[in-house]
Amino acid sequence: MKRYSLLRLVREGLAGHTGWDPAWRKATLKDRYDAVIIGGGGHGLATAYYLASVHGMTDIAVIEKGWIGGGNAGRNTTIIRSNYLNDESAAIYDHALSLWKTLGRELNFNIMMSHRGVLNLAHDEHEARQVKRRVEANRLNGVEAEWLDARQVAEFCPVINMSPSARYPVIGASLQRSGGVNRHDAVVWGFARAASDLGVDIVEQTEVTDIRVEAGAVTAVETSRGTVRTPKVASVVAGHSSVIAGMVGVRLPIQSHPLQALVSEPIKPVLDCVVMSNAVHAYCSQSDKGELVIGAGIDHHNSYTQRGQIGMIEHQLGAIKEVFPIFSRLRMLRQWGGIVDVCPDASPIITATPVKGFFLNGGWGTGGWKATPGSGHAFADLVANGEPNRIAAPFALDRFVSGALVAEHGAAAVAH
Amino acid sequence: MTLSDSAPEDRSLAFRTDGSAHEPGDRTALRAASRQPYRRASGGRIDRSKPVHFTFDGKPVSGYAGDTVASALIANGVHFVARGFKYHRPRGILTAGSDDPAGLVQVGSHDALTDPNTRATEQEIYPGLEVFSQNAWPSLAFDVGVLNDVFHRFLPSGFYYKTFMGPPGSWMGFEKIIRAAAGLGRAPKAPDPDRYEHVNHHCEVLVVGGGPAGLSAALAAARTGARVVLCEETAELGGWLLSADPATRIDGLSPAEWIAAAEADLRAFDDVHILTRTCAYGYYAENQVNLWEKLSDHQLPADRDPALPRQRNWRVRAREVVLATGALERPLLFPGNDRPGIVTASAALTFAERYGVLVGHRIAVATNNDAGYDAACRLKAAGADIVSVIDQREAAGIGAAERASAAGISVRHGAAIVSTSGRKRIARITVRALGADGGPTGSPETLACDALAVAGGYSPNVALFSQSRGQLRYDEAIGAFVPGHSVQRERSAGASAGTFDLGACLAEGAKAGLEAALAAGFAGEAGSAPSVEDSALLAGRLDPRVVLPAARAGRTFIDVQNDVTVKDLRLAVQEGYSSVEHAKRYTTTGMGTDQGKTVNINAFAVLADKQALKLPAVGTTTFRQPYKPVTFGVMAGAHTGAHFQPRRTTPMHDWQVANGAIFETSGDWLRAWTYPRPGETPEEAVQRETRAAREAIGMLDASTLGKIDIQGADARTFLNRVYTNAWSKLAPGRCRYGLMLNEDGMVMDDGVTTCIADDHFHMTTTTGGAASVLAWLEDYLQTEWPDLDVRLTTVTEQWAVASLSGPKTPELMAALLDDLDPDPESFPFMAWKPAHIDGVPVRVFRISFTGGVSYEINVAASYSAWLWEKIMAAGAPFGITPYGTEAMHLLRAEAGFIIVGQDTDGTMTPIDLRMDKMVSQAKGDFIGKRSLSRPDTARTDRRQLVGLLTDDPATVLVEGAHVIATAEEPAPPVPMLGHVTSSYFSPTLGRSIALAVVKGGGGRMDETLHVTRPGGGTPIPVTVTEVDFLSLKDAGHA
Amino acid sequence: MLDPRRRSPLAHRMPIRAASGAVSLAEWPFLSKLIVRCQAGRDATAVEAVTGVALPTTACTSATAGERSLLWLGPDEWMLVAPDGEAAALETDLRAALTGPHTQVVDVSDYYTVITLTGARGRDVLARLVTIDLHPRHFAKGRVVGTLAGAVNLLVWLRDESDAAGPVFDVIVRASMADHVWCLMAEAGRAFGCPAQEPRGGERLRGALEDVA
Amino acid sequence: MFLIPCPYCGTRDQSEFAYGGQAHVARPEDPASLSDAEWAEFVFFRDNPKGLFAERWNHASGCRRWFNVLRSTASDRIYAAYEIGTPPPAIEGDGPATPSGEVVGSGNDAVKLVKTADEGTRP
Repeated sequence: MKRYSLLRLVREGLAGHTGWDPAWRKATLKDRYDAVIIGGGGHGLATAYYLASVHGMTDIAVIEKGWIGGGNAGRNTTIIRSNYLNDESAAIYDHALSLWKTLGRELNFNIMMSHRGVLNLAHDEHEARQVKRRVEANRLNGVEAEWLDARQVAEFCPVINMSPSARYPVIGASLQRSGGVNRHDAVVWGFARAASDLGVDIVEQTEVTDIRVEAGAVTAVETSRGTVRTPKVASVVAGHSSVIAGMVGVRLPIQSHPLQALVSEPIKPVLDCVVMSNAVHAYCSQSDKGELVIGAGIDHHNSYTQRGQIGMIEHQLGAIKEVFPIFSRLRMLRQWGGIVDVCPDASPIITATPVKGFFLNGGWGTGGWKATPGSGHAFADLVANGEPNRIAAPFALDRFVSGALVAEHGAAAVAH
Repeated sequence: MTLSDSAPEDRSLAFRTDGSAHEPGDRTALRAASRQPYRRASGGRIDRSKPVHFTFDGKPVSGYAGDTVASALIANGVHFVARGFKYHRPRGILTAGSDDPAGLVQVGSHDALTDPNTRATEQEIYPGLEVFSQNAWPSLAFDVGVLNDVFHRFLPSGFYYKTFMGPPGSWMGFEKIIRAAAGLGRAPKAPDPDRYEHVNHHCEVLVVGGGPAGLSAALAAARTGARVVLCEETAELGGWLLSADPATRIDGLSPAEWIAAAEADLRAFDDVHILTRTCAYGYYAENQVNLWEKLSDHQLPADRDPALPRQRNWRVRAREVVLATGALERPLLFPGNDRPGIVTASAALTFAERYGVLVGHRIAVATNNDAGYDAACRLKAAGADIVSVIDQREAAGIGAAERASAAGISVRHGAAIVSTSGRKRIARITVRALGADGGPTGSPETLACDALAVAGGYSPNVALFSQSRGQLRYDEAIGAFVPGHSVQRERSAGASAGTFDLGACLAEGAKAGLEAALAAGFAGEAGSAPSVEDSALLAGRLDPRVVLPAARAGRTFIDVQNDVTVKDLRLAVQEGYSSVEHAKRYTTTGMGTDQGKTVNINAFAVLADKQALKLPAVGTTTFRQPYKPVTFGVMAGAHTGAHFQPRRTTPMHDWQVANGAIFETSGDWLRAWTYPRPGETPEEAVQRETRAAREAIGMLDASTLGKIDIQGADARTFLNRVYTNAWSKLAPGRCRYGLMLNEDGMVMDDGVTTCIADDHFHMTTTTGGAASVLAWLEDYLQTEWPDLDVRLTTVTEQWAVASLSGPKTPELMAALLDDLDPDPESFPFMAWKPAHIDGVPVRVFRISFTGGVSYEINVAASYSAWLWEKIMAAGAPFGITPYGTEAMHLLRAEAGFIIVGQDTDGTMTPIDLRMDKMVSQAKGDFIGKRSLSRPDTARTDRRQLVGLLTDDPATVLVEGAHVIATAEEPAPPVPMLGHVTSSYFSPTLGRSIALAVVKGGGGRMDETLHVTRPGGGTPIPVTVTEVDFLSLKDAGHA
Repeated sequence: MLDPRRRSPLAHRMPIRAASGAVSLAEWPFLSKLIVRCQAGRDATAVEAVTGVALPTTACTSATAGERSLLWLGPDEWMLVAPDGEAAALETDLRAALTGPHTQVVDVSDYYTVITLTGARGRDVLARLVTIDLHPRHFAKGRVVGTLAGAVNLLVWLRDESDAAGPVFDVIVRASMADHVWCLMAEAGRAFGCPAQEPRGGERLRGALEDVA
Repeated sequence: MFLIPCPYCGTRDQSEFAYGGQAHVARPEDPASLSDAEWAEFVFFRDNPKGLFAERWNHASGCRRWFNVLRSTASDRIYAAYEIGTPPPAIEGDGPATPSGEVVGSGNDAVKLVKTADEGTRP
């Protein structure tokens, strides 16, 4: 891999940029691999990268039905934070946050990790109590977080509507200063480039149509480009988790719901942090390009349509206008829908299954992006060793039978 | 400094305007009008009797009513209005409509009333309008950002992915610079005072587009009696007809006459809505099409009707939709194709015919089809000199060259532009002949011009069709996508369907309109096709070569808003970002505020060219809503500010406000939190209110509790199934507390249910749970147990509730009640009785949430404000004190009662709450019971509810603080045993009390644990106790 | 005879009549309202015997006799509206008359109030609130529909319509939501001359910024 | 927002309805007799097909009745609405041709061209 650097940029600039190579190889699908990862999103590519870089498994393929990063990776609002309530969640999300901090350098790809701070607003005493509990839990878990009262919120983010007569007045917020946003495409491409460089085959425009199981173990995947023999299949397909798991007869407690998002036209910097509000169902940040990136609530019904839907968006913009009254005259530039895979306890599933060699990572709901490197790191460990490590273990599928749920409704109630 | 980009004769243009000088005959106005050097002597839809003065970057500009900012500036010789996003190169007006990519300006200077990124081609002018350039500093003419252009070779697409990778957090430093340079206009600084609204509208036929096809469709549909909506994005109906050759005749009428006649016909129908300045921005599921109507953005603020909203969001449900959205002309790709003064040929015609403005006096025309000839001839007829027609084809279509020759226009066949010059406006083009491979041959020839019209072929405007999820088809002949298979009930007509001939557009529109009405169940017959005399030249045979070799080499722009060049796209392919979506995201092509309307096809062509593929193999991107950017305000509609969400208030609200209450929100409700007296802090008030409820009488407004009337013979069976405890033996007249679990075994609500009769119960729920509990109960009743003879009806607000508590309450009750002896002996705890107060029927419940002597009076809500005041008056001798929710929380905590949602968080079972007695083992199954025996749920070391007493009675723990085992905080991660759920200073006990959930808490009685301090510090030692602090006190333990 | 001790949810609002005359709003307070749950086939006669009104069995329709009306709410659910003061007797009589299973009679007179919307532009006002098709071909006299306005469930009843008076809509809404809906309706009527109505507000709220200082 | 045909009130905007998930999942008659896994299946596990799905909706703003709907989750097209307690009508929906529901290799939602025979071939 030819490294990216300022020097190289200058040199290539003088040479007419003829020396840049493809970021990742356009691999041809082989007929066998040590492991096949289904899904070329952030989590899938991270899994491949860590399998190759940490576990030395390089004879692996990432099979993507469309173009890499075209699913939820390319549709999310890139909020990064780790201020989750439960110990189990804090462990995986904070692991991810620590990886995010150095990921750009590690991948030699600027993922534009901007630790600009994430505010979670509290609008009434009930919320404030929950937020304070979470902030304290975070502190004791070594997760950076703090409580801001109303005046501190107003100072930290002056564009928030702090009027005491607002329908949902802001009475405080949690702040995670190390939280922030990054550039989703860069993460996808950076992982792809680094994984490809380590020998991972990234095969796009290829759809898995079936998975072959013999004597209770995975033996091959059938794809639109032919059969691929492999002893290990790792499904990392977010909204389509149930579809892939269904191929090997594994049932999941996952439901796939539509989630809407939008961006505004680009404007000069006006919002310097990420703001999230459960009560009014708003969350918003401003991209480096200047667009306000806004996520809407999740629809309750199941759907795979990825259709831009309007009712949720109208409601959402009402909420945004409530929190940020000065945004009213700005304009929505694009809206889109994604499919989120939601678990009953609002926590993900990282698991081995009764089918030997079939592993699944999914159920991240609306909060998967922030976990990308941590999820890939822990899942790679599971795929390589067959046993979950400390971070992955609490997220196994059997928790729904034992009742050991990791309830994160409070932290994840708002989409992000 | 001159306003004009190029015309030296305009150097003296400088006058003051106050926005009022628009009266005809006004001398200033006349002088100003005379200074529009590019204004045609006559023609256009503008009103020459109404000069309009506005400012651009503070400099006065004159136009006429009917002008847009773009047409008025061009009339004054100004094309250069903006700077590009990345390289800050000068940007002009490319098209005359909403597809214009880069002519973006900031409108208005008021803190609250400024609109960034407004398209100059769409903003109509009015007197006093203030327009500013944006994304340039210190000024449009001298912008330091242009340094980016100087160093452009080091700033290819995606350069930022390849550098700035310093140590953690270092991106933040670079980011600051990049962010400041990015963005376009500025957000307002103050809240928007304007109003917006939504209108839900149903119709049989929605016609999108007021051009010839749309007008024909609307007429045909309207004649059947169907409800029709016709929406047109611009200020008036007519579409391309407003730009057509005035010599055109339709049924003998000029275009303007025909449009007027069609509009008059349409307005004669009752059920036809004509909406101008209205853009169909989103085509959603089930034929919902949203329209964005701008009512006043074109008006002088003083002229705006305050009764009307600024903008409307029409949510149209149409049985059938006719898309007559026209076509968009593509620019050509050649080096230096981004200079101001370069406009599409169709835009040049629109400026000439619709606005009476010439885009230049010496116009060159570059084309790859016959439409360029049409434009050249008509622009010449309109008064411009035509420098030359440069046709990249070897030969024009039949008649095209002849017509040009007859008009005295020189034509260069088989030639293309290889470079341009002109700093703020195009001044020269260099042309070379094309060789067999399309590469330049022969000697360069430089031609002077002050404008360049480019004709790259028409793309049907298929955005809405694509949003409807229709499938596109690539049409080789026109080099663009056309509507293919429909998914929703819509049809395209006219240019948006790839039909460009006027007669055919009219016929296709009429056919589509009639078919739509028939499909919606209306009857009608086709009218006769109009006779059309039209000499316009259509595109003819289009040159399929979009990317000539010269365009690959030089600085040829694909996207002039985001500053993406052909080289950038080729580099993207080289680096493997070859799929359309990757290339688009890597280079940002087509992702500007113009949604890539004029960009996308050319971009696909570049990708195909680089990969030696045919264009359709590259594919197209998704056309996402909205068609063009729509204000947040109009999307939010009227549900904003005070109207955002309902604030539910009880009948006692006005009294509470008058008596100094501070409120807290509880779901949608506002509840009085405490009633501080003058000079009293809220905390002091809570202590006083609590003491009153313990020592005298306190009164709480408990009206917000959910209430459900349950009737039916199987009501007891039903209660047995939904509550954890047993209900079979509850006698009429008695009340019982119940816990509800979800199927996961976790506590989800609680409340008291009263037996009114064997087949009639009155259930209460928490305030927040009222709606969800009823829905949940109905779900089970309707879908699992439909045979149960049980019916549920919410009565939450039928009954207002005054909860009276304290030792003197029986005395007060005796004074109040007409016909009931309240003596606790004869009217025991957990009983209820009907009674009257001053003849008004009430229900009195002997239930308590304080642990003290309590009575709850339920009264029909309309009497409750009166009753509340009556009780206050009657209670005054007893020291009655109204108390709010905080004192209520404190009182119940003293008694060890839980609050669902505060002491529980969806992960607590009744066992965890140590309310085992509430779980009936005898009665059989109930919702959630099975989950209690799951291995993890049955663990005995789960978090359990306990009381905590601090060693120091004055220390009040912080709610949300965590319980740990050690006297010092170890290094993270600190093992947490649980957390404090409720914490108060109890005036009754004279010390602090707290409830907490603690791992294995039930087995830890009298154990010393520690509670963390927020932010750190030495933890606070506490002793684990039972939760009923009043009993502890009585027993001398606290 | 109005009992002065009673107060209706919109007592603080004066009726609105737009200058154009095209829209008027007024609260119709203290109307007796009862929820009646029964089986139409079995119980229609009994209901009619008590109320004098034939039970409407077609979805989203109403029936009126004298000053009483029965509004279809669902396949086994109706709202009986009657003059003030009749609720208690009707509740007793209906409960006595409906003896079969799956029946319920509940007085909800004070739970809901009625906002009467009159004037030629009534449909236009409602179109700004609810998504249902209000065109006379689809929403004729007597129609009653449970629907949603923003976050609020309400009943829209076209009680009467004539060429002279235009449509007379009754919007039946929860008492605690009435002020919100009243103001939204007035806001929707602004284009037709309604004055702005500021929703209740301005209370001191716990924890809001002014209290921090 | 799609439109939902309430069997009682007629077709209304989706915003008037509340969702109830998979239909025809009966609550076990005797939960105590079930294994933990069988009970978990009832509490947490539901079908999640891409394609035809029988599901429950409640007309929350209208008649408050629950009913069943047969809808394709791949297209949101509704094929039937029917009362609780009745079996789903036998309908073959527009089930996706491939597991993901798009043309093989089409690339998620991005490409919606009707593919022609010669697509992708070099000129």
